[in-house]
Amino acid sequence: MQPGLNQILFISTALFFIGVYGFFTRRNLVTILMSVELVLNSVNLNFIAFNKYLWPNRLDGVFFTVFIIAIAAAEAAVAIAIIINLYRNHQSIDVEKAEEMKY
Amino acid sequence: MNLSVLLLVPTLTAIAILLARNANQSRWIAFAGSAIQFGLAFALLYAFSHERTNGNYEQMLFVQQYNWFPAWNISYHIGVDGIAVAMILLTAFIVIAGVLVSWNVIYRTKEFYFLLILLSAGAYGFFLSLDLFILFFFLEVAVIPKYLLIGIWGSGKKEYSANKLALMLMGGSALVLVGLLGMYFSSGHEKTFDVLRLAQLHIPIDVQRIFFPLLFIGFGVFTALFPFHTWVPDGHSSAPTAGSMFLAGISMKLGSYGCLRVATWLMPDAAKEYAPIVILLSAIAILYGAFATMMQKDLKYINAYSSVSHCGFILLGIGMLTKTAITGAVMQMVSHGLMTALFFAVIGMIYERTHTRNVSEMGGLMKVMPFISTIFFIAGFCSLGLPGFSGFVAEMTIFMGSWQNTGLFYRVATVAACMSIVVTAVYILRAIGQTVMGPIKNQDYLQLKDAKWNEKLAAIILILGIIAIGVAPFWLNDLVRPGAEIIMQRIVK
Amino acid sequence: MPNAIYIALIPLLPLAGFLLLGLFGRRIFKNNSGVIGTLLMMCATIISLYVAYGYFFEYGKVNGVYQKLIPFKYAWLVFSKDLSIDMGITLDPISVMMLVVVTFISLMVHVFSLAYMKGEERFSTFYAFLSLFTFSMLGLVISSNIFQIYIFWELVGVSSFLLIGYYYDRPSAVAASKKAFIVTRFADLGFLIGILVLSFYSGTLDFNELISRLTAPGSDQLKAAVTSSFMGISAITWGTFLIFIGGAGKSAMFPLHVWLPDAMEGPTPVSALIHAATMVVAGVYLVARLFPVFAMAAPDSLQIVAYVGAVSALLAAVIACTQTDIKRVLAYSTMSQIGYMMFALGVAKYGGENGLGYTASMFHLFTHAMFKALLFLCAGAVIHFVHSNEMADMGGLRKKLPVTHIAFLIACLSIAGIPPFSGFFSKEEILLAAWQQNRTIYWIGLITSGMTAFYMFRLYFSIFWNRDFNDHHSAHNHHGEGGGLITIPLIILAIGSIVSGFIPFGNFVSSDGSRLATGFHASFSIMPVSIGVIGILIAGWLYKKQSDKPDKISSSLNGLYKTAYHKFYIDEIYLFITKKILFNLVGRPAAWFDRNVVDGLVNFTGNTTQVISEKIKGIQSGKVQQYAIYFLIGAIGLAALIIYW
Amino acid sequence: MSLSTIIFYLLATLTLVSGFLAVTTKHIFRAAIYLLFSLLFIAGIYFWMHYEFIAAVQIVVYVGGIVVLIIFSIFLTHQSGQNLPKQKLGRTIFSALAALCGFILILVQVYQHQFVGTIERSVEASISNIGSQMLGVSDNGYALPFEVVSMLLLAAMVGCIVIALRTPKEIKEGGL
Amino acid sequence: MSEFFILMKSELVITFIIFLLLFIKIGKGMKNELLLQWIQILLLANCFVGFIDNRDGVLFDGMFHTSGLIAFEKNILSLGTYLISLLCVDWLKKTPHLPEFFILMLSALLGMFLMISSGSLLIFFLSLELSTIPVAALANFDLDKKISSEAAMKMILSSAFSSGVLLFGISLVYGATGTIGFASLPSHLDGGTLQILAFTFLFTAFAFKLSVVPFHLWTADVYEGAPIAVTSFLSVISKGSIAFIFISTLYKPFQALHPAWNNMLVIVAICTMIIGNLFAIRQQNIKRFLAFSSIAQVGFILVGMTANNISGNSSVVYFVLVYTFSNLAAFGVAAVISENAGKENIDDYKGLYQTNPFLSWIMAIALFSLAGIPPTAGFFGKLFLLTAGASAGNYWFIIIAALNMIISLYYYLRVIRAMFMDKNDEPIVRVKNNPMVSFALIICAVGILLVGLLSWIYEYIQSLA
Repeated sequence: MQPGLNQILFISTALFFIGVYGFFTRRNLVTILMSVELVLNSVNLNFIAFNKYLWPNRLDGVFFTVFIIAIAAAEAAVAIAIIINLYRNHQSIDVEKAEEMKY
Repeated sequence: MNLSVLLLVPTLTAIAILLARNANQSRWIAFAGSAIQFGLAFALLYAFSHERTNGNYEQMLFVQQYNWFPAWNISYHIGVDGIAVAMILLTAFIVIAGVLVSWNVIYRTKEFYFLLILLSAGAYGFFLSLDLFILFFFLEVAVIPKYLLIGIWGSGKKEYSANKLALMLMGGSALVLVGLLGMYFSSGHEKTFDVLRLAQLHIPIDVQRIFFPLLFIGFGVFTALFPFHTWVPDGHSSAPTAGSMFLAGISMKLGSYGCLRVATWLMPDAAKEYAPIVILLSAIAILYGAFATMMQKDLKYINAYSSVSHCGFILLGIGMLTKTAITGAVMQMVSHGLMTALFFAVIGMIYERTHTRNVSEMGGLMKVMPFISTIFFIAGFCSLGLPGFSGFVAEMTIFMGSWQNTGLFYRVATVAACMSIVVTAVYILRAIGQTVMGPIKNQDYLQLKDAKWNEKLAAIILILGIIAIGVAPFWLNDLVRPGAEIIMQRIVK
Repeated sequence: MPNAIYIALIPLLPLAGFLLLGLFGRRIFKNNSGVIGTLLMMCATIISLYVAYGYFFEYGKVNGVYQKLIPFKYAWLVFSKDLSIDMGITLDPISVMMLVVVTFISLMVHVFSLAYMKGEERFSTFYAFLSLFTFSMLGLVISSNIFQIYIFWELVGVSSFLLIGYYYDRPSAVAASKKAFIVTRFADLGFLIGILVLSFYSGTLDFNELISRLTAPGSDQLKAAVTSSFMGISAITWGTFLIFIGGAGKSAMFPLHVWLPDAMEGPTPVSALIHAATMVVAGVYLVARLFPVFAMAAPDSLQIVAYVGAVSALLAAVIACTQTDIKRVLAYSTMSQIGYMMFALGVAKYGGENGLGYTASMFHLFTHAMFKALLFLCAGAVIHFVHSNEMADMGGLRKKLPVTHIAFLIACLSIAGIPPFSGFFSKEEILLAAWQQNRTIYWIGLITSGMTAFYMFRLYFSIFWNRDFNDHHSAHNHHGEGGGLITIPLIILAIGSIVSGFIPFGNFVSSDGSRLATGFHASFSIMPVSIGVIGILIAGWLYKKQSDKPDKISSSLNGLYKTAYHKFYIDEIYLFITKKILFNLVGRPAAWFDRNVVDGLVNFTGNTTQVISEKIKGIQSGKVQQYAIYFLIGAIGLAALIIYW
Repeated sequence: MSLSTIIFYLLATLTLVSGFLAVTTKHIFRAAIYLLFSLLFIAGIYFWMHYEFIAAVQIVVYVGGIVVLIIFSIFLTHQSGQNLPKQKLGRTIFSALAALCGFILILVQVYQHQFVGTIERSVEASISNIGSQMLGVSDNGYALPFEVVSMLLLAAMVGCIVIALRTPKEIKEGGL
Repeated sequence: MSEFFILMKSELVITFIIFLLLFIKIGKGMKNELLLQWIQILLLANCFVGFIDNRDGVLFDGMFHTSGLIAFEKNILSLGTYLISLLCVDWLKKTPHLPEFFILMLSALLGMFLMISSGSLLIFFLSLELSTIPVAALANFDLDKKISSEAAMKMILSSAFSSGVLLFGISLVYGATGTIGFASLPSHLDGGTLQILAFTFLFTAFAFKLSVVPFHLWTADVYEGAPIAVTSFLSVISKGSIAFIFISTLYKPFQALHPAWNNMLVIVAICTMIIGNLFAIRQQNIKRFLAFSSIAQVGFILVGMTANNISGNSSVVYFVLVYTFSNLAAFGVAAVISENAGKENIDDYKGLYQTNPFLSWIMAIALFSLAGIPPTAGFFGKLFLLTAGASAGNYWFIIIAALNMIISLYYYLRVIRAMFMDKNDEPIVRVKNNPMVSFALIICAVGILLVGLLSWIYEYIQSLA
């Protein structure tokens, strides 16, 4: 089977939900962050694929990907800063333990 | 006459009370404000009759209209017909009496009077408005002051009662709101909240069928329509004296006025269709309220339940859809307002002295407080529909009007309503007999003092109102009947 | 035509008295209140006598028929073009007669009370109430509109309530006043619905119009009223019957009579005025006022009137024989006599000779007012002297109270139907009317007449003979008979009781207004008079001297006596119905239902909201991953819902 | 089946497998490494699609930046040697189900959809093209997003500094 | 070029202030109080700038566009930010990172401005992130408080997840239409199921930021944990901006999907009102309470959005204006009390009226406005939303909304009751009035009372929309 849009979309969707699954099940905050990266990468893949196979007349997808990567970096930086601070306050980065506020 | 003055005076009074420096000042400001308003109400009555006798037969007089929210076709549109004049008079009577009986409130006096006057401003606005939006606006203005009056100055399980009252009334107004919106959007392509305009339109019957019940039940909650009346006993019994007076005397009338002016007038076809249900519910309310009253021991509960019964008469009159019955309903609004205010006032006076409202603990108060006891008698007699007092006139008008409807169902309902005059006599006489008559049960009561000047004045004002209607009902009749006629014109058509 | 202002003054003077005394009596007039009230009453009496003279002898009669004059009418409350409550004045023979009776008796009572009520704490209040009552009663009798009569009817009821409850600190008085009001109110319910029915079919509330429309043969209104029926009975019969219920309530007819004996808790002058002479005959008056309708359109109702009257007459007489409280005996005798009036109306027909019962009834009303007021005032004098209502505390008072004694005797002879006292004439006419129309009722009337004579003389002998008066019962009764204010009314009334019988009543009052010749039928009178005499003799035999004969007889009639003594347990039946059924089976469930079901529903709604709120709090678990899961489920669910729905 | 196809499927498989391992492995360092690989394989897919610039950015930013940051944070926060705490089974199953449902829904929708592409001439994603568009303000210019991102990075930097680098006094009070 | 400055004036002013603060921070620094005063003056200036020469225009190839309405919306946000800087003055004075605080907050505000003005999905996404990530950092500004960092963590992770979903949606939109510009989207949308799916994912991002059930779960925790200044910023400014862009996105680019999003709005609006209310009933912490109440408020905004006409748009903008005043007043009082007495529980408010009548009245007015009681502006706001919603003909939907007002009244009254009715032996001590706070509270109160009664404000919005 000639690889094309459908195959890439399958990969990206699968990767998206792998990331989502990781986000749901991981208890370590850093690993949750990793899952988020997977999710964002799947989206990047989507954009590139669409750009290549459907809309090569403009570079919208490519630019979107570039900016997403930048945002991912910024988000990761802030998230890690927050995680580190949380670790200082809680002495743990288990997400299940950060549930002081509820109901 | 410029009707906006009637809105302006209470508003300014309220603001002035807020600016008052001490409790005594706020008392006098409130009194002055309500006295001015009292005078204005009579001026309105005079001006209105003057116009009418000079041959001005417009539906509404002294109309003022300014665009407010042109985008929604909302305008500040006020005007009065005879019914509204009657209701404004009623409000003026009760407000001044309420201010007077509250003279002894010492806890947060300023706030108390502020809320009282604010509530009255809402009521005046409601009766004046000819635009459904501002009508709804004023209806809601009047809700929260009640809540605070009960919650802060009330007695007994006041917080529960206040909550219940506010929530149930809010629920009622929520239904009213939907009904109003329904009318608004079915008023053709121009979309109007204007009552007079809507009264000329023909809203499709399917639409009426949906929105009439919403409006009627919504307003019905305010006026203690069975089975949405449960806020009445709790609310009335927990409220401070003036609060109860306002609640029963004015607030419940907002609902019945709405039922008449908005629901029935603007949706006549549905009113006709739903009339049997309205009649059934109100007949139940009349008898059921009366029987439930018989078993009460707390004076305020007695009057509250009797209010359920009496307001049933109002709704019965509206439901019967004859000119006379509707006239009677309006008369009953006025009459019940005055009477029940007087009743609550006197209950308040008694409670203030004896510190109990339980009838079985009292007895023989006539001996120590002849004035208060006499008021109690008068209020009771008015309640049980004695000629010479307003209740009789109103009830008889309703009966006469109701009897015009042939058909077994209507007849049975009317007879059932008539039967309540006996039950009413039973519980009123029971209450009177146990409290003011009989031997004195508690020797401490021998020290009690009779009414003070403010209480006397309040009672006399209300009694004068009651007797003015009871002895000379023709002026009220002449005032109200043309209004009822206008409403009936649409129903007959 | 008479001057309306004069006539209007008759009720308005007492009203002025009420307002004056009610508002300022306690402060300003104090002990002068009585005098003021009496003077006003005297003016009213004079005017009414003047009016009566004018009506009967000057302008009332046109072509030999007494006209119904309406000198004044004001639309008080307009329902529609035809239907309106008017305040008006009607002058016709019966209203004029009633004006005279009411003002006259009221005046007597006013005078009597000056002495009797002296020193009471609420002296001015008493006169205020008395004036109020007189006003209401006068308003009632001159009513030109059926609703007007209802209005005054109610006012009469309330003044009766106020006066019975005059001694408000006595629980028994409070209970009695309540009972009187509620029972009559219950009857008024019938009256009210009756008014609604009649006004609906006749299309008017005006008496004249109403009567003419409902009696004119072939009128549309009459046709409608006769043809439309409910439960197989025509509307007109229903209407008149319901109105009669109202009348029966006020007039204490069986079974609505229970309030009357208890009403004796009021001061004795009040009993004389209200519960003997005036208010209780309002029912009779009402039926008489609507008599053409009863007679011509609803003969069935008239039958009921007749039988209710007869039964009440007999029943009350039986009970009266057993009572020991003198005022109660008088109360039952009142009920019995009103029963006479009622059945007299019931057996009458409209017009001519057949209308004899009507005339007789009115005649008896007139004479009864005189002698019954006299009886009560005498009883008042006795009670004033003895400070007790019980026969057992009395006896041998003829020496102590000579005037009272004679007056009482005259009244007793009168009520017993002994010629030539007034009661004889009126009662003869009644029995004659009954004899002509309905034999059953005639026999009942006859028996009752004998019993009347018996129990009245039982009373008379027990009070004034029987045994010597024992002063020790009450040490402080040294005030004798009480002076002129007490005796003068007695004397005047005694004279009235004698002479009123000689008035040729048929000349003035008849069912159709024209003259009715009422002859003296000596042969017919033998039977009633002799029965009366027999009754008197038995009473004298039993009670003139103290003996154990009465006890023996009563114990031999054990069951019957006991039942009669307990007033046939009618009070108990009422108590059962009100306490057990109305309170326990209707009121209590209604109150319970309200607190638990209706209110419960509201609270349930509130609580359910709270409970749900508590139940779903787990959604907000504080775990960020769960939030994300809900997020995803929400997103997917929403998309699936929109796409696949 | 050409080499290109084989390479694609290989890259795809490796991406998914290492991605899956990255979210399931018990050891946190391994997770980071698997993530690294997954990102690298994605860069490979970009290469395969001839988007060399994006592939380069992917490698530079992700591999050189984010993954390093993550490993750095692991060092800062992780008590080394411990396995990751296990998630409750119920949560795992539930999450898997939810993810699966979403996966199926999207896949079904995507495959049902008839994608219609453009027929216009394609623009090459060369560095010069990208560069000129990136700073252009007129047609097809991306200057504004560029500025926005730079503001974002500035703000993120400020935020990180405040949060992560406490003053000595704060650290003393706060621990670490 | 001058048009560029005029059209982007608000953004430029904000950027200018950010850089100014950055220089101050890098340089010597200033004392907090003085700096705060300068910042307040600058923010006030920013508010005024917003009124100068508002015109319609498009920049950057359609990526940025502005109009009178958008300028007005930005003014609302500027005003809100200014009020926050006044209301939270007690807390701000104490924070050791004042310049950074404002750098982050203004960055977020800049993001919001750009978001409202955005003309393409790319710029929308970027500005959305710009308005989120700094706020997440801000949420952590009570550095030593556990709950503060917990709140920040929840926020950043949730928003990361949400942006993942959003991006996936955008990518599908891009794939299905080939465009990310708002102007060209309508011509490419045909209501296919993939488009609906993609749009749903887009929708969730709005819903997430707007705290719509079931995407709202982060809200309460973050509101509770974050410093009050941040909470009020989140609940008022952030929500307002999202509401603005949400409605304009729905009404313009995605108009073709109207049947789909209308149903979505109805579903989530009902859920939002009910769940928000049910949770608000049982809250003890005032911030958490306001969080849930604001969730319920959002439900009403959604009701107004279903109108799909001009009055829908204007009533939403109007409501946000009203809501800004009301909620800021409530948060302002909460901030004062939290800062001075350290108490945040509703039970602590018992007997507040005895000691602090001014604060109690302000709170009462604010809550009445939130509950929609006349004559406060909240009444008009809610009524117009419902009226707009009713214009679509969904009366049962309006009934549900109206009945929800009862529940909301119940819990607002709870606070009123605590302040005015309940007895308390140890009420919160008398708080000394900071003139700046009082000034801001009075502005809010005046706003609450007058915005409704002065109808020209609504008319003005309507004329812009």
